[in-house]
Amino acid sequence: MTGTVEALINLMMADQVAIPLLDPILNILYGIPLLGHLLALILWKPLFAALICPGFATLGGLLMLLPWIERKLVARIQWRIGPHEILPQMGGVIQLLADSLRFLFQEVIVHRDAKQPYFLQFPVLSFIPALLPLLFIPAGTIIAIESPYGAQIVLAMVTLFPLFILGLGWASNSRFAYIGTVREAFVYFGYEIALIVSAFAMIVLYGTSDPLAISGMQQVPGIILNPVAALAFFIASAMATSRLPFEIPEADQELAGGPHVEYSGILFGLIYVISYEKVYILSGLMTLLFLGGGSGPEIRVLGDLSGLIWFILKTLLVMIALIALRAIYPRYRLDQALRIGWNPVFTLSTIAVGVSLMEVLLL
Amino acid sequence: MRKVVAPDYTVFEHVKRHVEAVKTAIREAIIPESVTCSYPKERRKMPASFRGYLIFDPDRCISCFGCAFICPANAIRMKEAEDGRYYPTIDYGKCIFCHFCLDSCPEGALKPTKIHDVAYRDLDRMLTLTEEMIEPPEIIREDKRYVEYVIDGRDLHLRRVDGEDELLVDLPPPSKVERIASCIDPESCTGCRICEEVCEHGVIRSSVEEDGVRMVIDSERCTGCGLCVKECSMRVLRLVRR
Amino acid sequence: MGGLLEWKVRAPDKPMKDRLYFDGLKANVIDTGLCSRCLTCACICPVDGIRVVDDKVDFPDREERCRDCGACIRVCPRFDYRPKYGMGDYLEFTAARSKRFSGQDGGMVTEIMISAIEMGMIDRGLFVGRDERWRPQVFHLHDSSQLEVGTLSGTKYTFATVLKELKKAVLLTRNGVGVVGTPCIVSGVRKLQMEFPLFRDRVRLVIGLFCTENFHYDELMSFLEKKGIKPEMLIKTDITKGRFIATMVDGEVKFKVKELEEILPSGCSVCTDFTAVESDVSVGSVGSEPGFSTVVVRGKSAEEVIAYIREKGYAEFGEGDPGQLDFLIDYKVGRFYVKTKDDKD
Amino acid sequence: MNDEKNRNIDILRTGPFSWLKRWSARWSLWPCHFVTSCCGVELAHASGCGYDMERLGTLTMGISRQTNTIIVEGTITRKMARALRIVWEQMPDPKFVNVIGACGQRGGIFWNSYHITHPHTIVPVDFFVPGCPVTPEALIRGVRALQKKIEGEDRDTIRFKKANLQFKERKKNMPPTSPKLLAPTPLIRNDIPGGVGWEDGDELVEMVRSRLKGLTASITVTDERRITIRTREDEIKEIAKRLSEIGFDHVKSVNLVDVPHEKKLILEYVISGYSKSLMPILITLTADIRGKYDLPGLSDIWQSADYTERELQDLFGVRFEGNSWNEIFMLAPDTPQSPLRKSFRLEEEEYILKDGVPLTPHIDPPSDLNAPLPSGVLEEVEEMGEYLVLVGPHHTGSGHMRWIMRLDGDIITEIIPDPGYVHRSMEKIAESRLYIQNIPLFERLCIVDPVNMNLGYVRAIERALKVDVPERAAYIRTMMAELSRIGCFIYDAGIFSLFMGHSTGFMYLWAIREMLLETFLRITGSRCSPSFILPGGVRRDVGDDLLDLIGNLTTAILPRFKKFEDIFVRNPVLLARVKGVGVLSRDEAVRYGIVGPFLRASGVEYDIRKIEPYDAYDSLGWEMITADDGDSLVRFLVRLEEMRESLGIVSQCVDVLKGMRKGDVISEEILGDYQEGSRDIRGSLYRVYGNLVLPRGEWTVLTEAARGTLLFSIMSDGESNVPYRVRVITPSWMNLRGLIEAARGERMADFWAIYGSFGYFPPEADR
Repeated sequence: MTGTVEALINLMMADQVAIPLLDPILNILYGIPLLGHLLALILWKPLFAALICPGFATLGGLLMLLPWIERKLVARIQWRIGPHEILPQMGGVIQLLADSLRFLFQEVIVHRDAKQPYFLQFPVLSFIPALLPLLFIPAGTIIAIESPYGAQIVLAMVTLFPLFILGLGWASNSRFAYIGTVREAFVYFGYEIALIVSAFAMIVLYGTSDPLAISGMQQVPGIILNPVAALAFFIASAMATSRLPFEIPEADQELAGGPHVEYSGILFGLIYVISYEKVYILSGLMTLLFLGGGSGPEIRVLGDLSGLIWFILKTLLVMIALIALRAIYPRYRLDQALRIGWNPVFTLSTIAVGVSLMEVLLL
Repeated sequence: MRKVVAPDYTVFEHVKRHVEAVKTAIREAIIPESVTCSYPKERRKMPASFRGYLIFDPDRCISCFGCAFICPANAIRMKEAEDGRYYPTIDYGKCIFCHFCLDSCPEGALKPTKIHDVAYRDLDRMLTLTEEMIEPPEIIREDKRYVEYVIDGRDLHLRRVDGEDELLVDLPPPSKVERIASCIDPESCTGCRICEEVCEHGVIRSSVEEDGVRMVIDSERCTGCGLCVKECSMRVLRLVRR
Repeated sequence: MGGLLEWKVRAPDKPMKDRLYFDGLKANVIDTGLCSRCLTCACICPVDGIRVVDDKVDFPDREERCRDCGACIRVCPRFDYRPKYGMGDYLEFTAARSKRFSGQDGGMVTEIMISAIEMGMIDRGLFVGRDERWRPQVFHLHDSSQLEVGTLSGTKYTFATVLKELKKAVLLTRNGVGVVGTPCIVSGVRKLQMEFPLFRDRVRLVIGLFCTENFHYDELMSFLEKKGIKPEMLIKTDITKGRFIATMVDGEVKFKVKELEEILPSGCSVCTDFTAVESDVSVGSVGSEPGFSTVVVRGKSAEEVIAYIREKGYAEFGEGDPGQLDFLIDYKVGRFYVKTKDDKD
Repeated sequence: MNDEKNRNIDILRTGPFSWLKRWSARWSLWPCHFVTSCCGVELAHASGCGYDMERLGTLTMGISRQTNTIIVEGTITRKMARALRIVWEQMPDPKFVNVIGACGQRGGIFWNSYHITHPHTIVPVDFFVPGCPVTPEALIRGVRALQKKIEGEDRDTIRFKKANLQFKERKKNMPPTSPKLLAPTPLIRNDIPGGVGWEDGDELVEMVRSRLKGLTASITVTDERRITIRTREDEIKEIAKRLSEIGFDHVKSVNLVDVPHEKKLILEYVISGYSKSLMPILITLTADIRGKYDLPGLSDIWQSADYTERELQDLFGVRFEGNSWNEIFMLAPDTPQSPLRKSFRLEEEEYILKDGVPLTPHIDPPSDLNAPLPSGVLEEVEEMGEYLVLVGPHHTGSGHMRWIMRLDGDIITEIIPDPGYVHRSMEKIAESRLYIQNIPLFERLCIVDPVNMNLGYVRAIERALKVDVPERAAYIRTMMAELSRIGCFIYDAGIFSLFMGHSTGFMYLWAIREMLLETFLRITGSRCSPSFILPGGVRRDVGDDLLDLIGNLTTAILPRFKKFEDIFVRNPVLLARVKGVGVLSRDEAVRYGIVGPFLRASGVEYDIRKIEPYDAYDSLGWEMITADDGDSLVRFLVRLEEMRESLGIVSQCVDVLKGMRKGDVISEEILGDYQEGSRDIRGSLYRVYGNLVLPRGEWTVLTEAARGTLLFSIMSDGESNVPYRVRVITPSWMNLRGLIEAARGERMADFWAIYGSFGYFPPEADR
């Protein structure tokens, strides 16, 4: 028994997140029984990746922050201020906290026609496809599950998202939700292939789909190596995350929110963030594939955290780019989006594969 | 006559327009041209002509009912005061702030203010009685500065000035020609003395004599409110220049 | 545009000291049965308080509202009653039939009024229309097109509140007003005109109707119902040759006029004026061939109108026979003496 | 009601974490997207960039389920009351209601309307914000008050101080009677010869007369370019047919006038033609109908009459033969029957305050929440294998209306409009108010285009009185009307960009609108409801400092507008969305009775400012804008170009006014005895206008409002100081039919591209 624990601890200690800056403090803390063990557990790279970054905690933090960033940024572009008075000193940064607490304390209405169990389950379950891919995305060197097929797995899981949206739209049993769901399904067909093919182009280019390897290989970022793929991937992720101009399933002015039209209270709060979860994952993937993941000038004192910070910064940049689209574009029609998905974007991604092949052959 | 032709973009133009849109957004994100007025902390400076809540000067009022008669929403109704005269009351639950009343008031007894940002919790409280209209009301103010819209030939600028904006407006009484009531057809007068009864100032007086009624209009004190002219069932009265 | 700041209104003598003028009127005219219900008093009343209550003229809330100006007494034609009778003075006695309007007889009341409107002499005529149940309603006629409503012409034999509307008409008019009415109404208008210049100037044409009597609406209707006449089915009523003829959708009912005497209002029984001697022009059916109206032109304004009608050829003129009227004139006068004799008994 | 109100606040005040609940609820008051009436415009301004409610955490969003506040914006009609209750019921607890605008309180200017209700009898209301429309600041004050209430401090934000009135003498006075004068059994005529010299008129009358040979038709020239053809009811159809053959291709208005004392209804069709020679001519085809309520309908000859006939069926309880619509169209199921007949009377005004009680007619809230669908639609839809989507009235993209959409897949097979949610019964109310009192009333037809609405009504009065406007006033009016036109376009374009999902475009335009409203504010004292134009002139002169401001404005909005164009108008996504969508050919546009810039976008050169110029339009240089495509894109672009022309007109007016000597702004004839009001009406408004009486007859005037032809037709009996009947046909009402037809066969999402391109504003249509 003790042996197993000992072995486990050793295993964990061998794969700790190294932070030279905090070493002295950490060393003292390790000495304290229980707390030290707990710390060791948390700082164990796979667990750290799943729980802290890029996993659960970061996701949670971003979900609190991202809508605020979006609202502030869009407000700024729109010549106004955005959330402010709640905490004027910090530009109202806790606005989302108030909103989410309000949702939490609000009544959850399950209307008579809803398919009740599913109606309640799907918003909660939709965290699964959000969290699972995060296990395969490395933040610098920190990754939960190392796999040579990491990139494919992430892609596969990302495409799970629409299923949950279809589920909750179906469970709502409302006309607008239904139309939104159908639109979601259509758009899914529109972007999926392009997304996968453009990612495939990069895998071809790198010759590996191991996330750590991919980020390690990008002395020159992928976006420069294959800008066509980057563009195709970006557009496809805008479609995948239902950002404008492809905010077709939700289409506030047309469908009043589409799949989530019937949700209220905290259930809506959960659905509200799904699209931001998607944004995070796809931005992470984009960072990994095109922006070199956690690579960047290393800050020695931070050790492993250095790569992590670079990764987060780059991801944030991609996310902001995706978010800012809201302020720039109107919305396409469904058929137009599908045409764009199948025609220019798919063509771009195919060309991207060609570009990759050429580069591989030439270099 | 000019014809509009719908544009047709080439691929190159497509890209150019995309870039332009993105460029605009980026430029505005970096140097925003915000026009937001942070009410409650600051309030827009309203011009003196602003049509807000009204205050009332009973000394000027001649009880001519002009405000009540013209009010399109029937928000102004006259209330009988202790002296038997009628003064306006305003139901802000009906008032549409057209200020027709103010423009109808020949004496300038109704005065504008820049008060307009008010919330009531009770509908019945929205009826403002005469007594409450005399002093300017007290409103919750959180503004520490006011914002003035300055529009020059190039753009709109927000000029922020610290301090509270004065909400009362000093409006001089309107220019007017004094008028008095007079009788144009004494023979058709029935001697019913309704004019005496409606005259809020006791200007028209009657004295019953042996063989009839003597009617007198005190021209010095006649305010020219015109109520007698309006009410005379035989239309023998008229307003004339003093 | 000047005006007086001081003026004096002549007040009539008070019939009852320490009481309202209207009380005096009530005691002297209404309660004595002299009142003809012409409603001249209601016309002049400055507070518009006089109205008909239970077939009697009354001012129910006079204690509160009456201004005690005495105008009602000044204008009441029966207050200082000097009965008129006979044919009176006239300029022309003729018979005519309108080519434009079909009335009960010659349609001449309508013709005269419309012609006066067309001439611009007046801009409105006060007519009596009726609703489905034959309740009289005052109608301000401005234009011949309004006649299409169909209920304006024809005799109603019930009291109408024409004069109650007269002041409104006089105040609204731009040119002048024409009035159609029974002899008592004509007398009322004349009294008004005598007392008040407003009416003198603006009532330009007074058309009197030949009248033996008039009935209270409710009494007449219950009487007719006893005779098997339903007001809704009634098309027109007429008195010819001592017979009351009610034409209905499904036939006619006739009975002797005499029978109506049981519901004869007292105000009519003291009236001796059959031909409306004070009017500008009197019109009636007696004194001319069937289908023609008898027209007795008395005033200058009416003369002008008749001349206009002649000029335009709007009416066909025939011969009138003043002699035919004598019977009814005498009948009315005779009734008065019977009545006064009864009173003495 | 009070229980419901307290329950909501109690949820926050009690239980664990109550402070957290209150804190979060306070900073997250999301009003749902439920636009009930004109105050919605100011709600948009409050959330627009000028005030940005989002600063306070108040984000207008989505629908009832996800929000916690209802801001009732003004009038709640009987029809909308149902929606209001449903929305409130759908909203999760705890929820709050603020009512803004006088209409939602004691009814405001519509207090005695037959179609309004009092929101506080339908849902529990937390705060009432007075105004008409309220300013955004007042709206935010309401939100602040609500925040304070959640925090624990529940109070009015105003406190009055009671002063003592000083009394000198005592005398019991009699209150005066109502100022309204109603003529008894008035003469109502619409074919009074105008006695005007109109050269081409005789020729035209002759031509028409020869065409109508053998039919009963009295043809009267009532005014310049106005002809009335009176006929018998059984021949009206034949006459209509013949007239349509000689080029009278559309109906501008259908009207009924109830004349109960003559036991008749006057039926009127105002028709005109879009060929060059017929353009400014209006023919009123009229017949008296007695003793029946089945009227000859002409919608099979002129389709443009269709919806207007349907409306009259509701309002007068009649049936038009040949009209396919058999059920209720505008009104709620429990509205009084045939309210526009004269026998239906509205509550009378009172001028004396009795017992300190506000005057409000008792209005029962609707007994059920049922908003019926046209019968048979459900079955038919099922049979055809289609499905039905009900859009609105509580929907982010519906406006104050319900669209019953029949869809086959993504394709719209048919849209059945369900208007009347903002039907405030203006025409009825106008019949009971003084002429002057109707000025603010009709302004509220369209609060985003108030000056043109005002101008349309005032011009009808002026046409009747035959008064001329002083030159200075004419230029001021033209300038104001064009500013209003710009404001309206900016509004419509903003809503259009919002419909297209582009909130930035909306915000950019709202900044421009904020500038325009500031200008209106400084000129007139009110942001959205100037009531500035009076018969014979304007309320007061516009000073040089204001002229400078307006001059500056014409150039100042351009740079900002350029940014809007860069980000929205020229955005390829927009082009893809609107080009070739909702095409109406010239013929279709004429057939369905479309008006204004939307008609011009289909290639008809028709602008009332050109063909029948009024005020200062013919002395200014500007061009009519047309296009040929007739799709959503050019409908939008035509208006955009028109805005540029309008800017030109405004700056020309400013130049002229600056160079002009200061002078009268109200005509002498109107002022009569009160010439002291010639430069500023203050002090004499009631005395000058209180007793305004129009000559007898019907006066029909066309005005080019921002969205097209605005028709005002005033029927006067010549004696009353209130109109006998006012008929308003607003551009939005006429465009409704075209909108529906344009959307047929397009994709569902295209509906909003079409809707937005038409700038459709339900309050304007519903009247």
